[in-house]
Order: sequence, then structure tokens, then C-alpha cells
Amino acid sequence: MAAKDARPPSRNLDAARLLGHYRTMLRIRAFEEAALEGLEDKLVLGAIHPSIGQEAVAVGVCANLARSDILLSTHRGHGHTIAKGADTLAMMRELFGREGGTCHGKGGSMHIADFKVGMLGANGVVGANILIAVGAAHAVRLRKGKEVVACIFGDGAINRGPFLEGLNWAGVWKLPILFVCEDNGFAATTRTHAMTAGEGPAARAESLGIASSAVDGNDLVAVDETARRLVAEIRGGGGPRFLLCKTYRLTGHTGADPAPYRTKDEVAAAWKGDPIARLRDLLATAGVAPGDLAAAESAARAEIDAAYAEAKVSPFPPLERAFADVQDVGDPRREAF
Amino acid sequence: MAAKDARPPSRNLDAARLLGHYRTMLRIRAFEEAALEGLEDKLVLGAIHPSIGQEAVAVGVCANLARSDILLSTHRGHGHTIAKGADTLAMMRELFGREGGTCHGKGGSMHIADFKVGMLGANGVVGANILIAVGAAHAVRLRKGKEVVACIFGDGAINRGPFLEGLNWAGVWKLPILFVCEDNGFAATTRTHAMTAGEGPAARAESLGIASSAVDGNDLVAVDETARRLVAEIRGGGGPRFLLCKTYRLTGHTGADPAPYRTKDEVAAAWKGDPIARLRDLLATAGVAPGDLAAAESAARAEIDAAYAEAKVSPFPPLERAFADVQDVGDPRREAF
Amino acid sequence: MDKLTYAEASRQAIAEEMRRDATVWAVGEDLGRGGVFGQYKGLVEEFGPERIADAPISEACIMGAAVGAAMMGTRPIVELRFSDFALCAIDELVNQAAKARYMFGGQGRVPLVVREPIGMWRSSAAQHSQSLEGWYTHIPGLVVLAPATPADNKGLLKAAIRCDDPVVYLEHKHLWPLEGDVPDGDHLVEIGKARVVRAGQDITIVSWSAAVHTCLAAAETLAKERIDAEVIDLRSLWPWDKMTVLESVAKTGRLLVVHEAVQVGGFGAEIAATVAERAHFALKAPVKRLGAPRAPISYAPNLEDQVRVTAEQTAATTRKMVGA
Amino acid sequence: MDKLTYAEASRQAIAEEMRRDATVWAVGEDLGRGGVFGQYKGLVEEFGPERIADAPISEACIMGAAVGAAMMGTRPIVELRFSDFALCAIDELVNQAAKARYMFGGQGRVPLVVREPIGMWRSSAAQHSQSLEGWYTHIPGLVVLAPATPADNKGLLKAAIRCDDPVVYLEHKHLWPLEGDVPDGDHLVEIGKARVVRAGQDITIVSWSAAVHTCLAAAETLAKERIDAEVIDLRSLWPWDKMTVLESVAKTGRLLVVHEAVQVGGFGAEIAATVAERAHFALKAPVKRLGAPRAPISYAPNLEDQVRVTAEQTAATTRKMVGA
Ligand SMILES: Cc1ncc(C[n+]2csc(CCOP(=O)(O)OP(=O)(O)O)c2C)c(N)n1
Ligand SMILES: Cc1ncc(C[n+]2csc(CCOP(=O)(O)OP(=O)(O)O)c2C)c(N)n1
Ligand SMILES: [Mg+2]
Ligand SMILES: [Mg+2]
Repeated sequence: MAAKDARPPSRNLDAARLLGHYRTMLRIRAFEEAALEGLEDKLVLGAIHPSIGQEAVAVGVCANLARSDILLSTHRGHGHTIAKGADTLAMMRELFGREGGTCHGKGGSMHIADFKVGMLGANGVVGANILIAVGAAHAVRLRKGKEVVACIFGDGAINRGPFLEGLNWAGVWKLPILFVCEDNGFAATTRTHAMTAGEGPAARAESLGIASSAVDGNDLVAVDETARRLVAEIRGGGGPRFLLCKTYRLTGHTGADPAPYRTKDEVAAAWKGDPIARLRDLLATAGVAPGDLAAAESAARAEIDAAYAEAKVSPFPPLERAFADVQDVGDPRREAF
Repeated sequence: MAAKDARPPSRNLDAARLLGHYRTMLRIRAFEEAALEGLEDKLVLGAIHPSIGQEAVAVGVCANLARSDILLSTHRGHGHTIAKGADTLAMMRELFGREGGTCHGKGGSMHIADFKVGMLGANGVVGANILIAVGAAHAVRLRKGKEVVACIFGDGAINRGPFLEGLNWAGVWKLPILFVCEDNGFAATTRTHAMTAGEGPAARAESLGIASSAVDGNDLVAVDETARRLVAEIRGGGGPRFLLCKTYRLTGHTGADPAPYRTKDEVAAAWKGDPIARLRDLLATAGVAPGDLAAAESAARAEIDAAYAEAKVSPFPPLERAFADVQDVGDPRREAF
Repeated sequence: MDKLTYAEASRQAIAEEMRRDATVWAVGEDLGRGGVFGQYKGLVEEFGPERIADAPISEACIMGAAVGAAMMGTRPIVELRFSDFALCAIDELVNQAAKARYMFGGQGRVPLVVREPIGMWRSSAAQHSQSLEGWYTHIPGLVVLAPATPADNKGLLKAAIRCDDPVVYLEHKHLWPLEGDVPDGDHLVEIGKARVVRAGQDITIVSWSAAVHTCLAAAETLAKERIDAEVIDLRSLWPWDKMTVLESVAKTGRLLVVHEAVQVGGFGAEIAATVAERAHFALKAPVKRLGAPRAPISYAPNLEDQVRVTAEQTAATTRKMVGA
Repeated sequence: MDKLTYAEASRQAIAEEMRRDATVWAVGEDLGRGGVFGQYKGLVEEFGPERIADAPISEACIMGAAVGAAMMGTRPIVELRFSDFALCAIDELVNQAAKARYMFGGQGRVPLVVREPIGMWRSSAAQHSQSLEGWYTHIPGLVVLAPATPADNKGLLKAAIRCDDPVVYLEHKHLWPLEGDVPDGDHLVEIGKARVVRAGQDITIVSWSAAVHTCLAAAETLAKERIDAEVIDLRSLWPWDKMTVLESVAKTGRLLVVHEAVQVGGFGAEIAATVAERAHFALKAPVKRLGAPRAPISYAPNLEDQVRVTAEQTAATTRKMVGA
């Protein structure tokens, strides 16, 4: 086995920290449930890729990044973006294509980004984020900065060339980057194992000289503790690290995908491993008061409900935005041709 | 160590077989020495990439392929092409850009191909041949054919995406293909180890589920025996195999490259490992008569001298060829626009 | 005559060609579940997973492997999902597929069809909306087709599969559900022949793909104003039907080219330039192009519409040209 | 005034900009040994291997990493060796570099320069000879430059490095050894301004890159026949200097666009179409393009010459246009 499995999380838990993580996971879940509702209501205009069931990866990884650290994400990036600190109202506006969205409504779900919190973008092209992340880490090296770059991608992305090119590059330059493979078992309607030769993500990373760890991606504590260790090693100058998080995509590929290619039983069984329920149980046994858990849940729902309501009444962007930020030189307007 | 090192070649040698290999290696060497002369004489018109010092890889691999088997090669493909059975006069004409060249002078050294002996092309794009080879092997699978596809590429190609995408594909479909990495230590003026993370080619192939072997690529017997075993495994339905051949590029990157980026001593030392000299010694100790060895040498030189002389007086292609074989539909000529 | 959707027409084309020729096969991501747009629905059930092959997310390998498989005598249909992702396989298409036959002096051929769904599809944003047909027309060795109707999507796709050249086959995402009559039987459309969708006397409007419907809508409006527009659906961009266009312009004296792609450097420039070169003295008005501004495509619908070519713009431009 | 070669001019441009701005760095294969054409000679000695960075053979990563590094505030110069290999990095250039700023609503910028040596270089054959500048003009977000002289190669490259947009910078391989005067000091050439190389009254010949010299040679020949050609070197293809071209055509009444790239779908179509649209009534003759046939480029010199645009063809075409 290429990747060393992270040791079982120590049981002397920091309940306060974990409660914070629990809140973030709930906010992500609430955001995406609202986004799906927004799709029904035709408020969300383009495709969305929910990360329901994968929240522990987003939170466990991003909780160990400073605001000044950098994150590159995927088409399934709502959770990563919220966990990195983006404002949920700005994000909901972006999904609704409104002014005040993180990208002024020009990107939508698949191109969500929030540079001020170090989130340099989701990406509509699978695997493309890996190269951009490597370049961001290369810039950190050139500037002798202390930032760490985290790059999250799916198990489908490991079959694209950029996976090899990017990891090799990071290895050659010993870049400060954490590669996180969010292995949810699927690439759209395809089971990734059927299209993946060899032992998979971690073995490939190891073959490129990048030390790898594998964790249960639905175990928030395991992801958090392992990511903390790896980020520390990277910040200490240890070079790139690779983290494989095994999880499961509880929804369809997109908000519109009923996912008939898998059985109800499979999905029902997977729901038993819902990382939010698991963390809730852990916190309860750790003695967190039921009231505090309930409060976290209602707070999350309240935040997202408010964002939804506000985004819904937000104006669409002014038309000038269509021709803004294309480029400095040259006039993009037809009249100029 | 990812790749299992091939056991030291058994010493009960088949002298007749090896003498044949020796002849082929001499023909390759003579061809490329003549090509370099042709470059001086402005008969060779474009860049050429000599494989002097790497002949044991070409011969050891191709000697184990049937004429009906398929070969994909690189920009450094003269040796591979000759070893696969191409006619040296047609090849020399191709390098001279003449009618009667393997590609009627339209391809030149970097695009040499001879489909009738299963050589489907050198390639000007590093790594691109890997994907084409994988597709050829996929076609063999679709047709339930018995051919084996061999794909030879350099140590620089393993850092390009196609290496990952192609090997993964071959692994997923269990294709009948032998990947051969001709590791000559350089990618143009760059030492590949400096740009390659991890343990290198064989470890990467292993991580993609492809059984790998590593041999001394200047030991013809080792390459021949290992390639024979691997081709047999592939033909038997074992799926893809990977062979790493460690060798050294005795010339510059191109015929015009004095290679100032390495020392005279390094090159002089490398010449001591010249695979042709090594095989000659082996044959001598194996009791092959000096006369037979000398005869092989003069025969090779005679063949290539004749090819050179003949190619030199061959006509350039008729101008119609410029607009032939572009495509079936649509007229490529300017007058038609 | 059957009424089929544009998607179903393509599905039938593939099924018929795969029945006719055992060397035809299709490869791409998610094909086993019918493809992202359902355009492969049911095919794996009939032809099995070897001939309707799933692929890893590796566009370069899908394309590059198709080149090798085509050289070996099979006829791959390559599904690239969105034309935007074809950019991950451009070396394989342009440096390999398009040039192999020529570079090797005709020793091999690369008979394959690359399906690249193009165009704007509400709020798909900058990386899922592009129309880059102009690029492919510039590449020697490639055939470029862009059907606008179910009938043409069946007839041209069948012709593309039978063609021995690499064919870039551009279906418009917005047209998948469009219904239309499709001739029964072995319906083939000749590559390189345009279709005069509407005959007219006052102006020649040349278009292709979804924009053809925009032009038709404009022509209907203009007809009410007694402006009689001839609308030509090019269908085939390389080779393209110069004669039909030049004859039409000889009659109308006016040319407007309308396409969804960015106007600058778009294929409309080739048509406008060719007509200006060849029919200058027949022109009653300057040639004109109507394409998209040179800006990426936004997600917000109102911004997205700013780079859309509309029937209103087409009609307004036509009025100016005919001096109405 | 210094006499410099085209290659040396670019080397000086980089050295000067790297001295001026510590965020500028270059990355590509073999740069540490001066680059394949010697255009980085001595730079690693001055700036070290961090700022003149070698790269593995991984064009996609070189380009994609440059996008990330540019978003982070550095200014990468990306060396892609041959424009043909840029096709291995097209997603990174077109879907990422060109669109990032726009898609993200202006949150980030991608200030980088991609150097892609273009063009025919005796017997380099189909995969090492292409000129695809037309493609890049079609992509919103990209600036496209193609210098023809040492002076412009210095001044435009410096301007490109200072530009905050992603710039596709196309140097012609055949021009590396060309010598010419280069102004001393901080010589900058404004992006978007054409250069009138030769003033004339009878015809406007528009070109760029190596073809400019072909056009000048033709103009010399024609001068002896009392045909007075105005030769314009566009230099900058996006944005391009419409005004200079239209004013010239207003004067001469004739336009010929000459480029090395394939004529079909080439950037010459954009210029010819624009002039036909905007200056129709000023034209004494139809606009005309002279580009390459739509065939790959051969290795054999006599076949290679069949797709070459020559001074003789340029002169002959001009004679026809002026009715001489
Ligand atoms: C290069 C490329 N090919 C195909 C697609 C279409 N696509 C979008 S998401 C997706 C599945 C990605 O799977 P994975 O990387 O595992 O991420 P997940 O969706 O599971 O989070 C595919 C194939 C794409 N966006 N980009
Ligand atoms: C995609 C691509 N990038 C760069 C080049 C330029 N190039 C030609 S050969 C070469 C070195 C290749 O090294 P390797 O793969 O080890 O093969 P070798 O030359 O050593 O036989 C390079 C960089 C190319 N041809 N294709
Ligand atoms: Mg997945
Ligand atoms: Mg090498």
C-alpha cells in the first residue's frame, strides 16, 4: 500500500474546535440544500455539483489553512470555498448570477472564487486547477513566502495529464503544496475504479516522490488531524504532500442528475456514513450539550435562509460588466471591430 | 525499487542470433554516421537526432517483434525503424527529402514511418507517440488480433501528461503493448533526473499497475532476453508491460549539437560502454570468428554507402506531392479558395 | 419521414453506421450511460461496452488513441463532451490526426469523427459555451461540419463516419431537443454542399449551426416588411460551398454572414473576405459580418445575452444593408 | 542606435525588464543552457536558475503553472520552444489564462507572456513550422504580437512583459539571425500600433512577422515598374491598428494582405473582411489575400516551397490588382 494510513484520531478531542468545524459543515450542507432548492426555483441558472456527504474533507483541510494560504478547487467547490472563509451571501448571489456575487455573477458555481480569502478559483476543466495551484506554490517559492497552497481535486482528475505534470513539477521544485484527492468513487456517471489502473491516487503520488497519507474522508477528526500534520510539514519546508480522502457523493453528479446508475440501497448505506451525523454523534458523546448542537444547526439554517432571501432580491449585474475585465488593451465591443 | 531488475543474461548464448543482432546494430550505426555526414554535406535538410550508443535498445526490442507487430517511435527513431525492418535506402532518401523516401520526402527524419513493416511513425511531439500506440493496441483488442504493439519513448517523455493518460488507458483495457523507456539521461540539453521527481519511469509505470523491468540498455543480450519474455507475456494475454532501458546518448541532442553541457571525460567514459563494442567482445569470446565480425562490419558499411550514393542521385519528389494526401474532401490549393 | 430530435437523429446515425460497418466504434466519458446529453442512449445495450466504450477523463488519450486506432483500420467516433474540453486534446487532433496521412506520404489514413458539442447553453459560462469552428477550418487535413437540423445531423453524421478524413463534427447543445423531419432509410448528406433554407432576392444571409434558426426568424420578420432574404445554411465549413454562396450573392448583391462565435477571427471573416475578393463588382452594399463581441461568455443571463447574436440584430443589420 | 540581431534584441528586452522588475521570471525547457535558439543566452548567469527556470517537458504544466504564478503577482515569461508545441498547452492558455480575470469578475489578473516561435524554417516539416496566430486573435482575453524586426522584437517584448494581460508573443524562427538597428535606452513599442514600413500611393500591402520582408522585397521590384506600394507591418494582431490600415486604403484604394499562415481561416481574412466592410466604396479593386494553401508543410524543400508565400507571388498579385 503506497500511502500510510493516518493513525486513528487521538481521542482527547478539542470539543470547542470540533464544534466550530461542525458549524462549518452545517453551513456547507445548508448552503447546498438551498442551492438545490434554488435550482428547482430557477434561481440557480447553471449546473451545480453538490458536495453533500463530502463536507468533512472541505472543513478538515481548510481548517488548517490560514486566510493568507491559497486554495484551488473544482467544479464541486462550494464546500471548499465556504470552509476557506468565503461569504455565503456573495456565493449565493454568484449562483443566482447577481451583482454582489463573488465574481459579480460572471462565473457562477463552476467558477466561484474569492481572492480575498485566498480562494483562487473553482474550475470547469477537470484537473486544470492542479497546474494553477502548482504555479501559485511556485510563486510562493519565488517570493520566499510562507504561504501553503492547497489543491483539492477528484478521483477522476488523476487520470488526466495535469495530475502527472503538476505533481512532478511540485516534486522537482519541492513546492509548498498540499494535494488533496477527494475520492468520492465517481466521475460523473462513471465509477472511477473502473477507469483507473493500478493502486490509485496515493500510489501515483508516491511514484512521483510525494509522501502520501490516506484517511477516511468522512471522519472529520481524521481529516483535520492529518491535514494539520501535513500542512505543518509543508510549512516547515518539507515540500509537497498528498492526502487521499475516501468519501462518497451522496447526491447525483449535478443537481439535475437522479443518478440511476447506482442502487437506492448503495446510497442509503452511504447515508449511514454521513460525516455530519458522525461528527454530531462524536460531539454528543464528547459531552457537547444537545442545545449547543441544535443551536449550531439553527444558526446555519438561519444564515443560509437569509442569504437565499437576500440573493433572490439582489439585482442582476449592470450590463457594462459584460465588457469589463476582458483585457486592458483592445476593445471587446462589436462596434469597435 | 519499483522495477524488478532482469536476471543477468544466461550465458548459453545463441551466437547465430546475436550475430544477426550485431549486424543490425552495425547497420544502424553506419546509417546514422552517414546521416551525420549527409548533414555536413547539406544532403540531410532538417534536424536529425542520432541514436548512436543506443542501438542495443532498438535491436533488442524489435528483434522480438514480428513484421506484423506494430511499432511507434520518437524523433530519435532511425535505429528503431531499421530494427523493425525498414529499407535503409528508402530511409536515406527520406532524410534527403527525395522521391522514393519512406514518406516520399514529406516527413523527413522526425516523421519517418514504414507502415508495411508495422512502423507507424516517429513523432515530432515528445510523448504523442504513446497515445497513438495505445490506440493501435486498442484496435488490436477490438479486432481480437494477436499483434503486439511496442512503443519506445525517451526519459524526457515521462514528464508529459500523455505518459500517464496512455499507461492508465493501457492498464484499464489490458492492452497488448510493450512500453519501452529509452533512458539516455538527457532531454535535449537537460539532464532528465534534475526534472524528474520520484524514482522515475519504472516506478511510475508500476503505480499505474503495469509490471516493469529494468535492464542495462547497452547490454544487447539483456535487452533481447527481457524483451522476449515481456513480448511473450503480452502475446499470451498478460496485458501491458514496461521495460526501462538505461543507456547513454553518445552524440549531441541533434546532429548540430556539440553538447557543451557535458564534459569530454563523461562522454569518453560513456564510449567505453558502447553497446556495439560490448557485443563484439561478447561474440569474440563466444567464439565467433574475427572474419565473420569483420564481414558484418564491411557489409553494413557497404549497404549504407550504397544507400547514400543512391539517395544522393535520387530526384526530389514531383511537385504534385505537395497537394497529395492532404484529405479526400476539399481542395487544398490556393486557386480553389 | 420521421419526426426526430436533433439528438435522436445523431443516435440513429451512429446505430445505423455501426450496424453497417463493424469497424465503427465510439469512445468517450460516460457513454455507457448514454452520454451527457443522452445522444448515445441505448447504444451500449445494442453494441456492448467494447464498441460503445467508456473512457477515463483523459481527452488527450481519447483523441490520441483514436488516431492510433484509426491508423489500424478501425473507425472511431470520439466524444469530447463539450468543445471546450477538446482544447485538452488539440495536439492529438491538430498535430497528429490532421497531419499523419500527409507526413507519412499517404501510408496511412485517420478516418475518425470527433464530436464536439458547441455553443451557448443558458448560463454555462466561459468554459462550457465556446464555438471554435473557425480554428478547425484553418487546419489542413480536417473536415469541419456543423449541422443545424435533425435531418442534417443524421445525414451529415453518417457521411462523416464514412469519410476517410478526420472530421470535426460540431453539434450545438441548444439544438439537442429540436424536432424536425428526417427522411427515412439510409439518409446521407453530401459533405461540402450548403442548403438554401429560404430563397430570397434582396440579400444573402449565410450561417450555420444554431444561428441558422436565428437568421430564419429574422427573415420571417423581414418578409413582413417586404425584405426578401435568402438564407443559406452552410452545414459544411470545410469544404464549404463557395459556389452556392457566390451564385446567391450574384443574384442578391448583398452578403451578411451570421455566426455565434466571436466575430474577430471567426469563420465569417473567411466567407466575407472570399465574397469581397470574388464578387466585389456584384455587390450593391459592403459585405457584413455579425458575430459575437470579443469577450468571454458570462454566467449571468443578462450578461450572457450581451454576447449573443439575435434575430433582432440580424434583422436590423439587414435593413441597413438593403437601405430600408 | 545599436545593430542587434532579432534574437539578441529579445534577450536584451528580457534582461532589462528582469533588472527593472524583480517579479519577472522566465520558465521553459533548456533555458539554463540559453534556450534552443540561444535567445536566453547568458541570462541564467545573471539572474540565476530561480528566475531563468528550467522545466520538465510538460508544456501544459509550464503554461498552467504560469497562470497560477501570474495570479499570485509574479510576471512569468513562458517559453514554449515551437508554437506547434503550444498545442500541448491550449487548455491552459485559452480556457485558463485568457478567461480567469473575466470569469472571476476581475478579482485576479494573469500578466504573462507566452513566447511561441512560429513559422517555416527550412525542412522543419509539418510539426515544427506552423503559424497559428489567427487562432489567438479569435480568443477574448489574449493579446497577440508578432514582431518583424530586431527593434520591434525588443520594444514589443518589453511592452508585453509590462502588459497586465496574457500576451501571446510570436517570434519567427527564420528571423533570429536578422540584424537591424535598435534604439538605445528603454525602447518600448506601443501595443496596437502598426508600422508603415514603406509609404506608397498605389496599393496597401498589410503583413506581419517574416512576411513583411517578403512584401518589402516585392515592393522594391514593383518600384522599378513604377508601382508604388505602401507596406504596413501590423506587428500587433490584437489589438490591431485598424485606423492606420483604413487610412492607407482610403489613400491607395487597394488592399492586399500577405501572411505565411494558411489562407483559409487566417487572420488575413479578418483584415480583408474589415476593409471590405468599412472601405468598400473607397476600393478601386477587390481586396485580396495571399496566404498559404491549405496543406501541411513538407520536409522536402521543393514541396515546402509550394506552400510558401513569395515576393514573386506578392508582386504578381499586386500587378494584377493595379491593372499593370
Ligand atoms: C477536462 C474535462 N473533461 C470532462 C469534464 C466533464 N466533467 C465535469 S465533472 C466530471 C467528473 C469529475 O470527476 P472527479 O474528478 O472525481 O470529481 P467529482 O465530480 O467526483 O467531484 C466530468 C467528467 C470536464 N469538466 N473537464
Ligand atoms: C511536446 C514537446 N516538447 C518539446 C519538444 C522539443 N524536444 C524535442 S526532443 C526533446 C528531448 C526529448 O527527450 P527524451 O524524451 O528523453 O528523448 P531523447 O531525445 O533523449 O531521445 C525535446 C524537449 C518536443 N519535440 N515536443
Ligand atoms: Mg469523484
Ligand atoms: Mg532522453
